[in-house]
Amino acid sequence: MNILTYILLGFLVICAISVTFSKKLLNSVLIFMSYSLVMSIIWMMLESPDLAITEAAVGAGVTSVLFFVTLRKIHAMGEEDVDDEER
Amino acid sequence: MDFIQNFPFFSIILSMFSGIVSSVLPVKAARRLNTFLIVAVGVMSGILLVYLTGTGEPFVYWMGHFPAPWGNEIRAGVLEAGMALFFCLIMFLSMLGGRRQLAEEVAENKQNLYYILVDLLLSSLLALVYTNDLFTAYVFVEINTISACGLIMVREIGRTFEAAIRYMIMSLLGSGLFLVSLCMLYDLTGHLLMSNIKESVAALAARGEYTVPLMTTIGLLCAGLAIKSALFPFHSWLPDAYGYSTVSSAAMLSSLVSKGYIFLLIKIFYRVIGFEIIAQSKIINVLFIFGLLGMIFGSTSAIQENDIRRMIAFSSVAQIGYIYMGFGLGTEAGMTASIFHMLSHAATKSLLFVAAVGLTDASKGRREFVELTGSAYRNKMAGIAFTVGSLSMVGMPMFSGFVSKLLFAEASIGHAHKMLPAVLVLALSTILNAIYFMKTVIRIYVPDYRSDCRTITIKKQKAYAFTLVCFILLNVALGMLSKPLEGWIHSGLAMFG
Amino acid sequence: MFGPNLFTNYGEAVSVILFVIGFSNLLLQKNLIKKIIGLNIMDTAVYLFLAEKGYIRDRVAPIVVDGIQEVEAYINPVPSGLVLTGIVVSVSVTAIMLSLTIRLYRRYHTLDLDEISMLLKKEGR
Amino acid sequence: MKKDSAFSRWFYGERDTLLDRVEMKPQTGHAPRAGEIRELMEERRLIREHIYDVEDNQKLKLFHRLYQVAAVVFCATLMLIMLVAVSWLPENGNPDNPVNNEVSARYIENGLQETGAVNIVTGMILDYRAFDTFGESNVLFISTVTVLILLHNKKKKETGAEDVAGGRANTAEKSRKSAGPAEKSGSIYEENLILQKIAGILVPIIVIFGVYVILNGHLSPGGGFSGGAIIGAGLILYQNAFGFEKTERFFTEKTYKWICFFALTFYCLAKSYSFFTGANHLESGIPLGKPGAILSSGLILPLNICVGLVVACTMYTFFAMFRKGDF
Repeated sequence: MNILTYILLGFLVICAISVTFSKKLLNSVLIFMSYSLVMSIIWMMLESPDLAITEAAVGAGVTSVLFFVTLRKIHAMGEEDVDDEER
Repeated sequence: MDFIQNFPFFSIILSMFSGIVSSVLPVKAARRLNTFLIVAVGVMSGILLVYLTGTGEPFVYWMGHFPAPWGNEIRAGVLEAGMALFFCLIMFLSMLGGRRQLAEEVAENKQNLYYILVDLLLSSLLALVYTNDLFTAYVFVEINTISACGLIMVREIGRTFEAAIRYMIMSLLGSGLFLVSLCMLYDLTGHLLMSNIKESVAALAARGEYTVPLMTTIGLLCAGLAIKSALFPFHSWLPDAYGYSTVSSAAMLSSLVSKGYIFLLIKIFYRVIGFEIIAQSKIINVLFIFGLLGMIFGSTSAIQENDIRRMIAFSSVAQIGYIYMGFGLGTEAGMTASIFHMLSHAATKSLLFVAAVGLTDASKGRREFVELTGSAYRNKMAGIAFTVGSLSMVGMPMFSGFVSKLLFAEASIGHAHKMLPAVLVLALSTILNAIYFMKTVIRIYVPDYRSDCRTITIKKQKAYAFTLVCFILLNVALGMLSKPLEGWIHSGLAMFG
Repeated sequence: MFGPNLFTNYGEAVSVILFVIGFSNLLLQKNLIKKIIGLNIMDTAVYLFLAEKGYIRDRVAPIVVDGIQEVEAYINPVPSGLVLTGIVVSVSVTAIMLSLTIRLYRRYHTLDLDEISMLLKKEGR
Repeated sequence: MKKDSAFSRWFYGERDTLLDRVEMKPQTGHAPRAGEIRELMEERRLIREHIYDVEDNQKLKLFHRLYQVAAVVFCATLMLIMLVAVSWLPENGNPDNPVNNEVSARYIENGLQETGAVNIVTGMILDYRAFDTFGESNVLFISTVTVLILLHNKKKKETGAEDVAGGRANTAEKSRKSAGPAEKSGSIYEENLILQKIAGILVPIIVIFGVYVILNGHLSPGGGFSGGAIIGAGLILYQNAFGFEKTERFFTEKTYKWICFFALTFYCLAKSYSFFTGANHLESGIPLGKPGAILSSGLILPLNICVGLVVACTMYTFFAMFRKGDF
C-alpha cells in the first residue's frame, strides 16, 4: 500500500516534468491525461471516491477531449506532423 | 429579525438570477433588466446603509438552515453596504456612458451575452463584499476573473484577445496562490469561516505555534491578491486590456474589478488574520516597497505613452501603487487613506475613460495625442470632464484626489521609518502625474483650425452628457464631503473588528 | 529551517512540488497549450494537497454504512466538497483558455505570445 | 583518427550517428509547393529574428533574459518556502489535527438526520454549503457564455475574413483544410464502421451509467457534476461516431439554451427559498424522506438532476463550439 503510494506520487512528478520538456504537443497532452488518471487513483487510495470519479470523468475525460480538439484546430495533430509549435 | 437584513442576500441572488434569465431574453430586454438590476441593488444597498448607520451593529445572515461554522454565511456592516452602493453607482454610470460604443463595437448577436457578463460581475462583486467565508470568496473571485476576461475580449479584435489571455494567465497565477494559501490556512485552523479563522489564528499566535506556515500563508495570500489586482511587477496585461476593450468594460475593469480584490484583501487583513498580526509582520514592508515602485514606474510609463487610453491605463498602475503603499504603512490612518483612495480612484478613473472616448470620437477615432489637438472644442462636455478628472488625479483641492493625497501624507507623517520615502515618492509621483495629465489637457485645448473632424454637441448625446455631469458631481462630492466619509470608513473598520 | 514533519507529510510535499512545476510552466512556457497544461497541473496539485489533508489513517470514505455515525469511523468530508467545487472551476477556466488559444491561432497562426505581440505591433492597431 | 569512437565523432560534429541506421520513410500526404514553404519559413524567420535577434533587439533580449532569470528565481524560492511551510504543518493522517474539529464532526454525526443524504459529501455541498455550489454552477454558466462569445459564429463566415497574418499563409491553410476530407460534415471518422458499431453499443451504456451516478448522488459516490460529465462524454462520443447531422436532431442551440435556463432557474429558486427560510428561522416544509431510498433527502435529488443537466449540456456545448463554432 505504502510503496504503491510512493510509486504513484513519483509517477506524478515525472509526468509533470516531462510535460514541460516534451517536444510534441500531442505527447504533452497524452502525458497530462495519464497524470489525471494516476491522480484519480491516488484520490481513491485517499478514501475520496467522489473526487476520484469526478476527476476520472472530468480531468481525464472531458478536459483531454477539449485539448485534442484544440490540437486538431491548430493543426498540431492529424494526418501530418506539423512541428512549428515545438519551440 | 428585520426584513431589511435580507437585502444583501436579495441583491446577490437577484443579480445572479438576472444573469440566468438574460440568456434567453432579446438584447433590449436584457439591457432593461440590467439597468433595473443595478438600480434595484443600489437602492437596496442605500436602504441597508441607512439602516446600519441607525443600528450601529453589523449582522450576520445564514445562507441556509445551519448556524455559523457549518453553513455558509454573509455579513453586512456599514463599510460593506456603502461599498455595494458605490459599486452600483459606478457601474450604472459606466454602462450608461459607454452604451453607444457598446452598440458599435460588440457584435449584434453577442450583446445580450455582454449583459449576462455584467450581471454576474455585479453578483460576484457583491458576494466578495458581503461574504463571511473564505471559500465562497474563492469561488466568486473566479467568477469575477472570468467575467472580466469576457468583458475584455467581447470587442473581438486582436489586441483584446492578446490582452485577455495575458490577463487570464496573470490572474490564474494569482488564483492558484490564493487557493493554496486558503488550503494551508484551513489546515492550520480547521475553519473556512472568517470569524472562526480569526479566533484560531489569534490563539495560534498567542501560543506561538505554527509561526512559519502561518507567515507563509499570509504572504501567499497577499501575493495572490496583489497579482490579481495588478500591483507593479504584474501589470503587463493592464495597458492593453484597459486601452482597447470597449469603454464600459475599461471603466468597470479599472474601477470595479481590481477594487473588488483589494476590498477582499482589506477584509482578510481585518477579519481573517487580524490587523495586529499583519501590522507586525514583514509582509507589509514588501507591499510598501512594491507600492512605491509602482507609483513611480506607472507614472513614467504613462509619460512615455502616445495613446490617450493607454496613458490612463498606466496611470491606474500608479494609483494601485498608492493603495498598496497605504496598506504598507500598517496603521489605521494608512488603511483609511487607502480605502478613501479606492473610492476616489474608482470615481475618477471611470470618468477619465468615458471622457477620453468622447475626445477620440471627436477626432475620427484616432487616439494619438497629435490627432487629439483641439478636440475639447469639438466635444465640450468631454473636454470639461477630462479636465476635471485630470485635476482630481493631480490633486487639486475641491476634488477627490486632493483629499486622498492629503490623507496619505497625514498617515505617513509620524511613521518612524517609512515617513521619508513615502512623502518623497508621493511628491515625485504628484509631479509626474501633473506632467502627463496637464500635457494632455493643454493639448486638447490647443485650437486646431485645419481639422475637418465633426463636432459633437451636447444635444446629440444627452445620455453621455448626463453621465459626465453625474461623474463630475460624484467627484466633487467625494472631495467636499471628506470628513463624513472618513467617519464612515472609521466606523466601518471598527465594525470589522 | 525545516520542520519535523517533512517526511511524514510526503504527500503534501509532492503536491507542493507539483504546484510549483505547474506554476513555473504557466509563467515560463512560451507555448500557450503547455501553459494551459501547467495551469491544470497547478490546480490538481492543490486538490491533491486538500485530499491529503482530509485523509485520516484507518478510516473510510464518508458514506454512511450500516447506520454507523461515529466520528471515529469516517474521514473528514470538508476537503472533498471543496475539491469538487474546485475541479469544476478549473474545467471552466481551461475551456476558456483553450478557446482563446483557438481564436488567437486562427488569426496569427502561432502559439507564441511574444510573436503575437510582435505581429500586433506590425499591424499597428 | 581511426580510434575515435562513434560518440566522440558525433560530439565533434563529424558524422551523424543515426545516418544509415534508421530507416527513413518518405513523407506521405499533402506536400505544399517548395516555394510556398520557403516563403512561409522566410516570413517566420524574419519575425523570430525581430523578436529574438541580438543586434536589432538588444533591449528586448535583455528583458527576456532578465524576466526568465527572475521567474526561475521566483519559482525556486516559492518551492523552498512552500516546502519549509509544509514541513511545519500538522502531521498527515493524524486524527488530532486542527482540521478534525467540531465542523466535520457534526457533518458526520448529524448529516444523515439533517440532510437525509447517505453520502455525507453530497449532503455537505448541496445543503450545508450550498451557496458555494450555486456559485460554482454559475462559474460553469459564465464560462459557457465566454466560450460562446469567442467561438460562436452564427453566419458560418469563413475564417479567411479575419486572417490577418496574410495571404501567404492562406494557401497553405487551404491545402491543409482539403487534407481533412470530412471536416465539413463534422465527423472526422465518417466512414469508420468499427467506431460506429462500438459507439452504438457503448453510448447507451455510458449515458445510463451517467444517469445512475446522478440519481444516486446522495447514496453513493458521485453526483450531479460527475454524472453530468459522464453523459457529456457519451454525447461527445456519439457525435464523433455519427457526425453533427445526427446530433442536431435532438441537440441544438435552442435545446441548450432552454435546458440550461430551466435547470439554473429551478436551482436558483429552490435554493433561494431554502436560504430565505433558513435565515429567517422558518420551517422549509420539505420532507427529507427515509434515508437510503432514491426519493429521499429533500432538495438534493432535484438539485443533482439540475446540475447534471447543466454540466452535460455545457460539456457538449464546449465540444461543439470547439469543433465547429456552432451546435
